[in-house]
Amino acid sequence: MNTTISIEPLTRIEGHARISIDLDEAGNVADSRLHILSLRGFEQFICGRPAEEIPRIVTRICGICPWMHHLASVKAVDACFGVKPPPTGALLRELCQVMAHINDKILHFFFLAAPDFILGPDADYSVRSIMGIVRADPELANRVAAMRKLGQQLLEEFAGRAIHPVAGVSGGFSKPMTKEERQRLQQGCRTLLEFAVFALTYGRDEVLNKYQNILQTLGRIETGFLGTVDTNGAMRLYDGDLRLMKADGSFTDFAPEQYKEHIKEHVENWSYGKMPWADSWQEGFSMDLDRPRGIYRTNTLARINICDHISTPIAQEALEEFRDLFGRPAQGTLLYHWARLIELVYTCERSLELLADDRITGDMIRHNVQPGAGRGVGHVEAPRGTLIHEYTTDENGCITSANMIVGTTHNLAPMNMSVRQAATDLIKNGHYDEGILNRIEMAVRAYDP
Amino acid sequence: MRPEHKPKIIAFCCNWCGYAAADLAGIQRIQYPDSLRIIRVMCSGMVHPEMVLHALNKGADGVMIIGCQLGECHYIDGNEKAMARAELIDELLEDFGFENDRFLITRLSSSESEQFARTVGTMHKRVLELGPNPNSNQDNGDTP
Amino acid sequence: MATPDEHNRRLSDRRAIHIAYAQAVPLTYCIDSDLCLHLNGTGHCSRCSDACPADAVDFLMSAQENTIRVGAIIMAPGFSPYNPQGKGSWGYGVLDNVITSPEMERLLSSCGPTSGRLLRPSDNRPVKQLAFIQCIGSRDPHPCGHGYCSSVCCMTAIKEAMIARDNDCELEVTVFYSDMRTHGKGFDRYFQRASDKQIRFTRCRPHGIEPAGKDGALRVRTINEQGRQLEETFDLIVLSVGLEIQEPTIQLASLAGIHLGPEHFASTSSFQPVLSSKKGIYICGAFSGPKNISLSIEQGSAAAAAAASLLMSRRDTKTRKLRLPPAQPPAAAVKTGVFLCHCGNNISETINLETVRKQISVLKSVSHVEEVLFGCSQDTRELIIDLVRSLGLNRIVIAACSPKTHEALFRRTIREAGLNEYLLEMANIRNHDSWVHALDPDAATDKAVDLIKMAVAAVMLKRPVTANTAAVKQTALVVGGGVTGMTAAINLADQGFPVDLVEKTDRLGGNGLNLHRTWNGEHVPPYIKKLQAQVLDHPGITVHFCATVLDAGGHAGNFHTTIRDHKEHRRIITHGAGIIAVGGKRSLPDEYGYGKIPGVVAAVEFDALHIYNDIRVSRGSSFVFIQCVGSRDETHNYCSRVCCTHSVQSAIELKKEDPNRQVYILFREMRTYGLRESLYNRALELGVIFINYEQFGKPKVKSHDEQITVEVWDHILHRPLHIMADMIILASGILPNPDAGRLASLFRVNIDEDGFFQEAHPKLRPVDLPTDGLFVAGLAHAPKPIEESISQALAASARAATLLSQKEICLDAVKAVVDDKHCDGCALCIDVCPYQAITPLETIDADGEQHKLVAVDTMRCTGCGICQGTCPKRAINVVDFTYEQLTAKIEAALN
Amino acid sequence: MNIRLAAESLHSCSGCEISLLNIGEALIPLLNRLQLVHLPLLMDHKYSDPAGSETEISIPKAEIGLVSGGVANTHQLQVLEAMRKSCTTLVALGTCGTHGGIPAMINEWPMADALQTVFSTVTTEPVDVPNQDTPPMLDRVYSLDEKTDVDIFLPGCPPDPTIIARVLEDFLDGLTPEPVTKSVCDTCPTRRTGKSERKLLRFTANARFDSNESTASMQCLLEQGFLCMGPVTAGGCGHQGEPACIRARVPCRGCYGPVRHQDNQMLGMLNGLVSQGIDFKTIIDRKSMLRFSGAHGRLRPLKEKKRAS
Repeated sequence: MNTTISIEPLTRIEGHARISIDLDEAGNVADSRLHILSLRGFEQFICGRPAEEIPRIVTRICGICPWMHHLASVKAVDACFGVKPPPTGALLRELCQVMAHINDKILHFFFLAAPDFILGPDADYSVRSIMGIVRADPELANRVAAMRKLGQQLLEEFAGRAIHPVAGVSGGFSKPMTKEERQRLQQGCRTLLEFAVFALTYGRDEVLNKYQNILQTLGRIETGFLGTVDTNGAMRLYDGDLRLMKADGSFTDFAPEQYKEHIKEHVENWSYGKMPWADSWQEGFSMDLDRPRGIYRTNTLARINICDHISTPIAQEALEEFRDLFGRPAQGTLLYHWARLIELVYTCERSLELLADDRITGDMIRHNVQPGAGRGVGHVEAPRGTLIHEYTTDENGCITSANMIVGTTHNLAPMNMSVRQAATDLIKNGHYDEGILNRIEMAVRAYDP
Repeated sequence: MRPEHKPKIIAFCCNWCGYAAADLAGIQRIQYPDSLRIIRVMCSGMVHPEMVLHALNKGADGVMIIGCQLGECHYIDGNEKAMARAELIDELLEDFGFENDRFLITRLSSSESEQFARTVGTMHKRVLELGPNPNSNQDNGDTP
Repeated sequence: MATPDEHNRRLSDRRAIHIAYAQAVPLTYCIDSDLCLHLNGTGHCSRCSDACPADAVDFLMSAQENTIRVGAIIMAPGFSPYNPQGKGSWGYGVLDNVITSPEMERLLSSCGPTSGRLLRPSDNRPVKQLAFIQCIGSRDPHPCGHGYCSSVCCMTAIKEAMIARDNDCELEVTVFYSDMRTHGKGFDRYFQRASDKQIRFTRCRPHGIEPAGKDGALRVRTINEQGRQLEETFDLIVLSVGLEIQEPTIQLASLAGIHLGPEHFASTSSFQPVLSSKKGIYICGAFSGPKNISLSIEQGSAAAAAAASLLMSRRDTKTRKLRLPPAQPPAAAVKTGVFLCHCGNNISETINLETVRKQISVLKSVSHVEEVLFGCSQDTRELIIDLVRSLGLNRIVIAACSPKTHEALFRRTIREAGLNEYLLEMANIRNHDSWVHALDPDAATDKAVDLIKMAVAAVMLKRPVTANTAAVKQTALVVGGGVTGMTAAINLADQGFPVDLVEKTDRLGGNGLNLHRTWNGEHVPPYIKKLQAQVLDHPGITVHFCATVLDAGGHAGNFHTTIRDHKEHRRIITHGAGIIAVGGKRSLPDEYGYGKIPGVVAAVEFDALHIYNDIRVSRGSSFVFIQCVGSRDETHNYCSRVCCTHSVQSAIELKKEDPNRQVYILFREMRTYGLRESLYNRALELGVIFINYEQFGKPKVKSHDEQITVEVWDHILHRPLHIMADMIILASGILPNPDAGRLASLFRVNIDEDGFFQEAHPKLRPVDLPTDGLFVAGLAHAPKPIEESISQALAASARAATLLSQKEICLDAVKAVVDDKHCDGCALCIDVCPYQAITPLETIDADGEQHKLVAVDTMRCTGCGICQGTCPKRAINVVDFTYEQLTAKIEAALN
Repeated sequence: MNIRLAAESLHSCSGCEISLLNIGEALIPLLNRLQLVHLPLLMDHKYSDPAGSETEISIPKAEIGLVSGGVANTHQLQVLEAMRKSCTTLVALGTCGTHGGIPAMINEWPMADALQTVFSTVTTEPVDVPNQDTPPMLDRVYSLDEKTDVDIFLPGCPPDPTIIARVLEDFLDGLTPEPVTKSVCDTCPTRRTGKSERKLLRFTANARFDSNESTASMQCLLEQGFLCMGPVTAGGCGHQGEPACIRARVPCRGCYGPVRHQDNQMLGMLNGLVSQGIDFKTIIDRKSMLRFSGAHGRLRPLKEKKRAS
């Protein structure tokens, strides 16, 4: 082994990571690693604190998807205290969650991922960014910026904050929705849906179709998938059962509370990121590209793959088209982007569906809760994957222990594999350039870590 | 050999009792340790706990608040507020890395000069036993 | 030369040159001429005058006779503690470990002979068993004692017992007493706290004290309530001695030509409690009967009020006003002048001022350092003025003595130099340094440098402050037209201050209308008639009948109170001061069959029946008084103070009318305090039967066929006693005015736990309310008899007159100031202000943005800084003590 | 000449960067006046040549540098030092940078204990803490000014987009931004009387308010008995209008850090409460008052003796 290629920082992703690729003497890939460089220790420092405060603390695990942590946490606290929110409270929580998905998907597709496609993987790094898009297609850039702002603003106006939210409270929601607020939100969500439909078409026709050559191949690995469905097998983001699907398409459904019976976390001593794997498959853990063991993926592609159908019409139509093209389960890593756009449509439709429910403006938004000893699991589908929080509390209702499996981490092992696959594929005989290294990053970026 | 530890104790003295008792101790020539630096306040209730912490952060080896006997406050219940705050300071000092023995609140009346001197003596001894303030001249988050 | 220290009750010694006691005014040394070798002629010593750098010792000074022409005299000669030496079988003066309560006071004092440790005088061993014996020289008509109750000894004993217990929680304390006379405001609660603290109260009177063995222990024999003989031993026994008037005072009275009553107390009328038998001579304090501190203070003010109304025409004829040059605005650059005072050699002997001078001179903001021999002498003050002017100094530090004694002087000095008086800071290098570190000059010098650096650091940050003045509206409002309100109104109006008197009903008189006689037999109704006429005829008094207070605002010197009168007219009255005299309310019994059994009546009703000679009274042969009805119970945890005397008085009348009548008084503690004790004694002589009951064993009243029976446990006979009664008189207590809470919140003052108005200080400011310019008197303050209400009314008007006699009042500039840049109206400071001087405020800034702030009412603010200690943003600061200045001092001290 | 901007995020959650993006359309003209030279969330500038032997972190020169997040490991410290070297004006963006933020809550535990806890949860395979190619953790989480000189402090979790925009605009216009001097209460519309409940409630039931009325008709949450950190927290959230959490009718938790940089939120708040007559011992988790400002030595591991009790 004579050379190690180090890509740092990994850019246009959330978080802090580095890729290192070892080349052998022939200049071919011998090994590669995706290092997660920081660790913050939430499992430790939420201990001892009153559980009802935790949903306001764990949001800081991720500033891009704070709503997901907020709601998974509030659900876990509800379970610890043995309370279920009233229907209005639950509707309000789900509305905020799906609206947060909308913002996230616009951000990811247009701000982080699109420069690679619109400006090309080989464009100079100084151009290959949202700034480049601003210059290349100012109208699009403006529209995207406006839609993101609209989404954030709608959430903020109703729920106080869009980033690091506070309105989800143990037992329900902190404020009711007035009729005027509902009207404003409906109007906004209609605009967003319009944009989502545009984005789906634009993404499919103008972006992804132009990269047919790599869509199915770059970073492609064969794995299982994890996501959430309702009892009818329809895609769910806020609640439902977990579905763990093997690469061959067979699956088992289980309640989120049973996650520990299915999932374990593997640790490599070169990364602070833990790697969840499917223990219940009883095949062990291996990131071998040819014979991966215990590896499954989450996030958009996973959810598109595991669900039987989507409950909203436009998204369902798009799902059918997707399946016709790529089958079920689809394994192409870049297909995450496509799946993301389908989900964008679903979340807009789902928002309108929730807003149409008259119970959403009800007065009964929160049950008073009695802090006490308990154990609770809370889960939601975050943009980056299935998010699980589990807490135990003492008789004061203070946290005694916590376990969290964060969306991105499910994909850490697959990402390592995709990096390996892409690198092996692209770097030959010691030849590589900036464009090639960016393509390797693209494989990671598809997962939106 | 370590140079001799010459401690400094900041004492916030209420104008009506602690300060007057210190004046009287002077008149009566009662001798007490020279570590004390008195800061006159109108009422022990005027002292913000942040000041106690600030003094310790700046290297004081001990901080005292001297207020009136209960029921004798010139301002109805300022000394009771000071007592409640003192309980807080007592509890928090360790949070911020100080031995809580470095702080003492005491109540006396303007005539209790001997008591005043005795209390100063007690505090002085305490501070000597504790040794120099470990955080003295150290950035303890007190300055940006 | 040493002699026993009188202040320490001779328990320690003092020198010929001494300070009388710690709180002496002036706090200066004096020479005991009996002890001084020079003055008593036994030697030629003059060491003190040789040593005094100020030449303050003048051996030629002698007593002088002066003639002072005055319009009125106030006599306050006080009392002496009863001396039990050689009297009774108490062994005082023989047994070392028997002491009096004033001696105990010194033993407990941290500046007393034992520095506050409770040691037996015989061998200085710590006391383990302590006893108090009450009523020594009081309530004991025995030839050596006094028949009256000294009124204060019960509380004194409890207080001393509490302090002793507080200092040593192992100490066993017993109090032997006959009746626990804790009838003052809040005293019963204090008594309960003492019981809670495991202080043992034993109701019995020991026969005497005898030594138990040779180690100084003392034995006391008692008979307990069950009639059993008991023996107990103690280390120390405190005799709770009473108050008495002694010979010099008697002579003074005869010189003044005023009449003394029984037991040599000055005789007064209940209606004019501070007037002596001679016009123009007023008396106050224990001279007219045993009293505690607060009553004495009240009477002091009352005597002043009475004298002031007499001298009204001469007001302000002897006052002069100080003229000062205008203060210059200070230049932008700080130029500090530091004056180092040698104080003769008081400072310079210990502190090396040369070293200090060098270290201070180099400080950046210091432009001049001057050493002076006596900072406070006239020539030095002129030097300061010169230097301020010639060098353009704009901050002054005086390193000398205490600001408590000299700040005012130096403020005036720099003010005379044309500098704002608040640009001054004193460094107390004498009291806090040279005098207390005399043995270590180096340390003292280092400390002096620190103290001056602290002062320099703080003075730099000072800005000129202008003390506000406020015009005083020289009129008063009196709320309540009872005896108290009328008395106050008349006195103020007599002093020349117009008064608006607000009365809730359509007639004047209040609760006084129900009274017939005072405790010493004076008829009340004619007096009330006289008061009514005086009020209605007085040109200075406007009475508002059927009027209620709706709103109140403003501050001392300028209040505006909205009232609604009987015609439903709203009126706003502006006034400089206010007296709250809304009185109380009699409690209606809800026990003992009251309202159900016809023969059970309340005291007030009985009085009426008695006066009109109702057949039930005139034909009655058995009367039972039940005390403490609606007093001293769970809901009314206080003594109503008047009912014991009242029942005893009624009982005496009944007995006098017909000695064959059976009259019983069922009581818990007999509280015929002070000179009223003579009534109790008279009742005993007349054969009134007193039976003690406890709160847990209340008497039971039953009625059967128009025959009423009272069942009560007899503690002496140990069996229930059944009394057939024709009438049962319930000594019902006094309740607070039900409107007190509402009024208190309108005037932004407080009511106490029992619903009476809370005075500013229970001992020292008994008629002041916490808000300047507002006062309280009479039953609104606490239950009390008529003469005490009148005293309080006069006291309140005296206090009000001190304010009203000024055209404008100068406000100290040391007040809380809100920093608009940092205050955001979070409101944390509002509730902590003891004077309710802070209110929320909304403002709109130049950009039209709304901001929340708080506002400080400078009239209410006393500058205590509790707000400053609360504000998390340092946005409220007391002038001269700002957070910034205090922090600068801390940093300078620690540099 | 364009003004160059570099940005880095260290021990943080990227919320500050999202807030930057939330400036919305107004961001585009702003970005046009700025030249981005390094901003890992949005652009692909790397620290060094991927194959080079150079391990030094190199960041292009910039007039203004935004750094979010505190410093928790050696790698972050290197990045911070590189930013300091390259940027004329260094801005601490967000409360993690100015006061440690939520991640500094870990400072209550020894770092080794915390790592152990993270790698021994129920689903984690029992292993040692990763130590190869992972930058070692420092002993605690530091704010930026504890490790280097910071020119402008811009607290907030995240800082409000309008504040970020204004600071950037001010910078472009050559102005020095004015520091915040008031707390959250300044713009809080709730009704305050100064009279509060003498106890503190946990937020296990909603505040009292009329849902059809604006927050201006709601009584101050602190006065309602809920711990609201508003009085000790720098203002500016909610676009400098109604505070964001109050809009959601929940009490402030102090995310902008103390009003004055060096103030202590826990001490200030507890003192305020104690002065109102509230027994501070009834507060179940007082250290939580420092949940956003645990750097600067404010939060530290409990002494053994204290922890035992």
